[in-house]
Amino acid sequence: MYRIGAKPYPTKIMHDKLYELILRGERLDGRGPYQYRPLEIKTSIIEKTDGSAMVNLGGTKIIAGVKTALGQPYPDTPDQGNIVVNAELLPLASSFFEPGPPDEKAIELARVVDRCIRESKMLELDKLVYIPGRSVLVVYIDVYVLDYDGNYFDPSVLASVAALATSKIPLYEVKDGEVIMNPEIRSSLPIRRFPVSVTIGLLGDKILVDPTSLEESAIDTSIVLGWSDDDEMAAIQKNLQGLIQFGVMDEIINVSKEKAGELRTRLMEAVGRVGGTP
Amino acid sequence: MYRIGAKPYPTKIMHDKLYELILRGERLDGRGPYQYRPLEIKTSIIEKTDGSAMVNLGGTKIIAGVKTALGQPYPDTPDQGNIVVNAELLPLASSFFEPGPPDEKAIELARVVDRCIRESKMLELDKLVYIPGRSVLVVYIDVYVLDYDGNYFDPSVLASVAALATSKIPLYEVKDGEVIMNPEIRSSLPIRRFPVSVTIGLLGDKILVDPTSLEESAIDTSIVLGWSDDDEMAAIQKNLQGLIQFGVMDEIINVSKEKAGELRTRLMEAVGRVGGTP
Amino acid sequence: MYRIGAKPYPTKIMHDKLYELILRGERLDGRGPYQYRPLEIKTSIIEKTDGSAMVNLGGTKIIAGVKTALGQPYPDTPDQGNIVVNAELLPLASSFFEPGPPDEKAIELARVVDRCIRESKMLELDKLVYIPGRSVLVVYIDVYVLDYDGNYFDPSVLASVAALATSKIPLYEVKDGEVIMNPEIRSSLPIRRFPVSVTIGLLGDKILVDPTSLEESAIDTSIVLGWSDDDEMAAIQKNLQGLIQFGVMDEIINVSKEKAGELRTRLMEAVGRVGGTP
Amino acid sequence: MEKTEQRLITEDGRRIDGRALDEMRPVRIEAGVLDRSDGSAYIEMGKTKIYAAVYGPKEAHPRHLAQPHKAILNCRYHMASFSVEGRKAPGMTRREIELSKVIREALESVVILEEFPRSAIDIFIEVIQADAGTRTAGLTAASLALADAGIPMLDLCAGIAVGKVEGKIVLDPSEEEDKKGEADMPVAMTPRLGSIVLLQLNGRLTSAEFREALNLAKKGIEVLYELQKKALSKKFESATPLGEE
Amino acid sequence: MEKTEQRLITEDGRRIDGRALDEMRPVRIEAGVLDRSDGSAYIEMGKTKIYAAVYGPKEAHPRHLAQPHKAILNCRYHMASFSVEGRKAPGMTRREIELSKVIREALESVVILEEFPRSAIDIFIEVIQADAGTRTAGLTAASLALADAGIPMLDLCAGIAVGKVEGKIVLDPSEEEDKKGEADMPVAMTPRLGSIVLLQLNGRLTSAEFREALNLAKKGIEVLYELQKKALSKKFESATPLGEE
Amino acid sequence: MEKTEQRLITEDGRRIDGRALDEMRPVRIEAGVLDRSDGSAYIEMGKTKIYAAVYGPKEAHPRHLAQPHKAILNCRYHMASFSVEGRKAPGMTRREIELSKVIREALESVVILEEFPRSAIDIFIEVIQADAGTRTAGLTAASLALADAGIPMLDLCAGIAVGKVEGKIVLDPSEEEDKKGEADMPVAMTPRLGSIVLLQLNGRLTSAEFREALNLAKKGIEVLYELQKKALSKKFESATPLGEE
Repeated sequence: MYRIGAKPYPTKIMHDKLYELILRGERLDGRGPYQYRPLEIKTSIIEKTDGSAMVNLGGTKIIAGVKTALGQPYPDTPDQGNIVVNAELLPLASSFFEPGPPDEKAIELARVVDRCIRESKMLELDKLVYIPGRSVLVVYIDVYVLDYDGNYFDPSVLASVAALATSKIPLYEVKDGEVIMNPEIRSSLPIRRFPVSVTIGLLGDKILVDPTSLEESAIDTSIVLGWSDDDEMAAIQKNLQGLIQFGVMDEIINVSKEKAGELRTRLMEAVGRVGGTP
Repeated sequence: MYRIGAKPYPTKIMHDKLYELILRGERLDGRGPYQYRPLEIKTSIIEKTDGSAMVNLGGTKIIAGVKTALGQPYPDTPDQGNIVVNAELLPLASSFFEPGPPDEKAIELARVVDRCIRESKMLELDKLVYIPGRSVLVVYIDVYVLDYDGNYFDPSVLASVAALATSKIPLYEVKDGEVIMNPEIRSSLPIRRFPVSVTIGLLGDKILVDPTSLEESAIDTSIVLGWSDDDEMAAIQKNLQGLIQFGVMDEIINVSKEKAGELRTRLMEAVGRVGGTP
Repeated sequence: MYRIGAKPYPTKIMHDKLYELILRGERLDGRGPYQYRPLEIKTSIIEKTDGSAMVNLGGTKIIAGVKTALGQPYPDTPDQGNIVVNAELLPLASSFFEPGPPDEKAIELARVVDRCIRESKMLELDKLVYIPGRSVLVVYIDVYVLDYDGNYFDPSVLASVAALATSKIPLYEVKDGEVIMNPEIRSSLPIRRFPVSVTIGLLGDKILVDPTSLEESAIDTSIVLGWSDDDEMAAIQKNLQGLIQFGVMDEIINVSKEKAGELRTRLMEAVGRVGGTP
Repeated sequence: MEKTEQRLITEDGRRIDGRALDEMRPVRIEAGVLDRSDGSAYIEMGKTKIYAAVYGPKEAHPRHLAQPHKAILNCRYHMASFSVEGRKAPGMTRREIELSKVIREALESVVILEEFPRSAIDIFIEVIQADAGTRTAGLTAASLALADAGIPMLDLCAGIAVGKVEGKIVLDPSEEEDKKGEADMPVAMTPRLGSIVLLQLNGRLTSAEFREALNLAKKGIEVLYELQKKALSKKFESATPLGEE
Repeated sequence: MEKTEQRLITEDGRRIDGRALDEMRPVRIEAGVLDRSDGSAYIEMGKTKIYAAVYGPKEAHPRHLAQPHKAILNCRYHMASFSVEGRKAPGMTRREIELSKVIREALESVVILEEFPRSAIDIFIEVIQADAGTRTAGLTAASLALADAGIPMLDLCAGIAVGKVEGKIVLDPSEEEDKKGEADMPVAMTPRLGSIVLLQLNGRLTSAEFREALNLAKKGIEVLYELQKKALSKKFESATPLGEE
Repeated sequence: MEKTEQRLITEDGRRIDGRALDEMRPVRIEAGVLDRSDGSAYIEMGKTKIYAAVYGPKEAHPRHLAQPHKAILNCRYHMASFSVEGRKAPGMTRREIELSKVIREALESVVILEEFPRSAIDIFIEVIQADAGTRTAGLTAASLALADAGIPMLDLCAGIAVGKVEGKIVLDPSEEEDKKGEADMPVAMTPRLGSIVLLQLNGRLTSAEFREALNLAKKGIEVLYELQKKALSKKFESATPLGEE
């Protein structure tokens, strides 16, 4: 019943126009090549979650919610809690998204968010074990794209991390070999790091960060870089067709590293972790 | 491979024709506005069920079967048995029904039948508990539409209720904390009420009960009312597009109440519950 | 996205051509009517399976793999291990196969392979029980068609039987009511018979064994016969539209019996069971 | 725990339900039982109870499935959830998908598809109670429903299962005989042409037993064929508008 | 284990959350909240929080679904996994499918579909927090989103639930009242025409109670209708390009 | 319970399987191995074994998917149930869906799609044994299958993973190194253009380590590229009808 997601706009003319601008250090919406759109992070917006956040990045709006429940650990990690990330590109958000089970783009988004969180070792999963091999905490992170103007990766990571960082989970205690939940006593999740991702579009050897939907239709390709820390990447995903010139990778790393630092500062403010504040 | 269920006939001419007739108290098939088509209820037709019934209402033929099994109660009703209703609009029944998993119409039918049974408190679900919180009776009701000439709601409710009312379930006994089934000793389900539903079509402010398939294609809208008892409704479902004038609701209630009484009499006869006979 | 599997070639001209040839005892590829294409059976090709085999029959290439795991027996066979057969017609193998869940042809293939193995009583399933009613061996057989030039039944049965016959399963021991696996000690599956199947195409009253894809598009119909032993059938499946003349069945039985013997000889060689060699 | 197995065939060659080895269960066949469809039929063989309905010929949909020189046949064999011991989950099982295929292929063998290019004919078989022999009974009903719909065919076709039970070949096995027996072989034929349109075997038979079983099936099919023809005549004789049957 | 059941309605006729019987929860309604869609709206009723977006009219797809004389309406009512107590599995439940249908039918009653032959209008309702009354609140938001998209309608429509709690008819039941109460009746109307577009009942009501409930719903709907109109005005007054709201 | 962890890299800088840090596993690459497809290839890297087949260019289906100025590429990366430790359930996992996407996007970067407007090219990758590095090996085989099918490309492309294991950057990690190591980074390039077509990272790397890893991958890819070209030559040299190979 719905259109299949081809690229939304004819690209050749727009591509040349964009490239011309970028040579002068400019973009269609007036930003510089390395500049993010206005960012807003609100937390604790859904009372029925353990943690939640809404992120507006320009015209892209993401909501993430965290729920936790007791569950069994995976056989190969009996002494770790589980993370389950699900993402949906809601048809509300764009005429290019269709209703139905998550398609390859939604699955990719969920798996990139998952990798940023998991590989950065953001959560101390070994602290979420109540009975090793039998009973651990399962942390569900559900990400919904509500309005889409390009770059759903970075605000989805921000929303997920902000939701996790502000989550309050119930107390679980082991009594006579059974795990008992006490919903009255709540505490934060054990958090070690604050990963962020930086999405970079490429026009030949030129970089532009945080591409809009219009820019996405015209760029040659793009790449998402997840930074777990000041000088450590945890995830990379080249994610559109197109070539990346080998020699541009250095600049990509340097720019994304710097931008990651800026985003992390904004994130820490939003979750109230500035200067050691809890 | 199959046509999508749009309305089967052009409607404007038929609508005007029907309205003209109804102003004179007439209908295409010679019935009066408040008159049901010929009704036939046969029970105990499928030996492998615990209870079954076939209902013919004019050209609409419904078969319902009841199976029971041990199961776990829902967490929020640890001291009640479960009811599970499934309905299928078989492609045998009409060129407008398609093979495949239940579509929105079949799901609506199942849920309306479920509501009539559940909300009327027809079954004494608290008597179907063997070990509270752990082991209860699950009552499966499967409804199939075999031939469709309009109004599948009312005969589906009749067939389901007749099947339940004539069901013979095995004896379950608790021994050493285990529930043991004795298939030799069989008894009736604990039944408290006999709900029926009445489907009413609307042409402007005019009412016609039990619309045929042809009438359904021409009426403005329709509404199903489930009556649990002489003066108590248990379910309502407005179920086609179209407006119901606020002022007509009184007549809808009055007519459906009277018709419900008639149907219940027929139902009680069919299940052998007339005048206290078991 | 993919073509639906109609017959690949126009058939009438080819049908007449084939029939003319077969009257002279000839076929398009130079074979006689009762002659199989070149057959190659290789075993133990996938190290991560318990047993595996690749079979090339002319231009048809099949791979089968066996995995085993502990599981629960079916309620009606508490004292037998389980067999689970799955088959996929990979889209690599032919432009007439589509990606997606197994369609009716793949399901039929799996069920015919299953019947040959199960009904021939090839495996001594009663020796695969560790705790009756609770813990038995589940034998998974996965069959993939990698390249398809007609007749996927016979090489699929050959590959499955060869994979089973060369499987090495771990030792399971019952200790204190628990089943413990010892992956170091491995032994063969308990095998009683070596079933094979013979596929026969029919052109009127003429027989041609092992039809190619081109022949399949022109023949009147076809039939698969599974032989469990020298004079015992275990499975039959007529499997294309078309009539089989009643009087031809005798010849079908006789030819398939002889061909089954030939195939079994080749199979026994391939699995190293010639003249009592283990 | 010792089992005293009940014998399925008594010493005087009778079966548990009293039938002779070559005797089928009581059969009831009717045509024209569902009003909306273009053709329909109902069959009972013992406790096996099945409806079949035919829609078409009609435009094939979606278009790219249409065949330029003939009609396509669609067939769905389906069992009601309550038709079996226990409760079958809704949705098509692998068994139902396979049986839909073999029944469709059997019917494709007799329907003259070339008469309706670019069309589709839909056949729906609904088993409301399953007590052995459902695929052949379903096919028998479907063939009758096609005739009731006026679809041109080479001939009617009918089917029945034969089994091997305690070493004996028996006609129309009951569910118990099917489960405990050594073999079950569903067969369907077009009696007038004397040709086989469906043939399957589950279980072990020697070639001699196979021949005996096939001949026994043929005899049963001829009986069903007469009942089909009788049902058709009855339908067309009583060709008054269907009323309060 | 003895339960001292908490009463849901106090002796002075107040509800647990302090509301009067005929008082609805705090409501917030906004139009034009999502930029990509052709029309959108947001509603909060207590803790129930819902977005709605409209796309279209656009070409109906696939083609054979297109209607020659009117547009088709598609509607998806969906709940976010985290919107409820516990976690709802992703994917549409049977409840969501039914509610999508009744909401679509309600909206089909007021959208002038004949204006856009061969077209489709898609309506998406996303419940991000569910705390009773989601179908009627979702419909209220969807109707506003349609108006925001400039789709011609007979009128806006709005909905609210009424319940029976401890024998009393109450407006806009909370989740607790819904669960423990005797009846829940969602109603939606087009206030200007005074007609009902959605009506359901779960639970038991006498005919007298039904009449009382329906009148109470009508009063609530009129309040929501005014809020809808206010939201639309506000949207169109501030018709500057959407910026850094 | 104390674990005496086995070291993955010995003191003399060798890996468990004896390889040097910058040494890939034994590789075998063949073109034209499946007769029905328009192009095909087989690759082994250690115990990783993969077939790839290409069908097309052919008419895009259904029609509305066709692009007026170029071909569409479809790609399915799939693992056989028996290809892994344990048994993978049939059907596509989320991982397989993601990898199908990144491999397709990599190949879209080099296939000259504009040559075949309104067409579709299907690429099927079947992993029959998975022992690390399957996405890059699958891409390497798929690229070769495209060339074997005569589909015009900017260049062949090839891929290999690099990993970080006990602090060292290693080429072509084994399954054990992948599981226990600190990072796994699959890379694919078109060697002639010197451009990256696929790049992913799982696990933690500093920017200096990333640079080292990327350069190591480039060296491995150049070796694979030579093997691809050799396989193509061999195929076309032996361009006699495929017989009893």
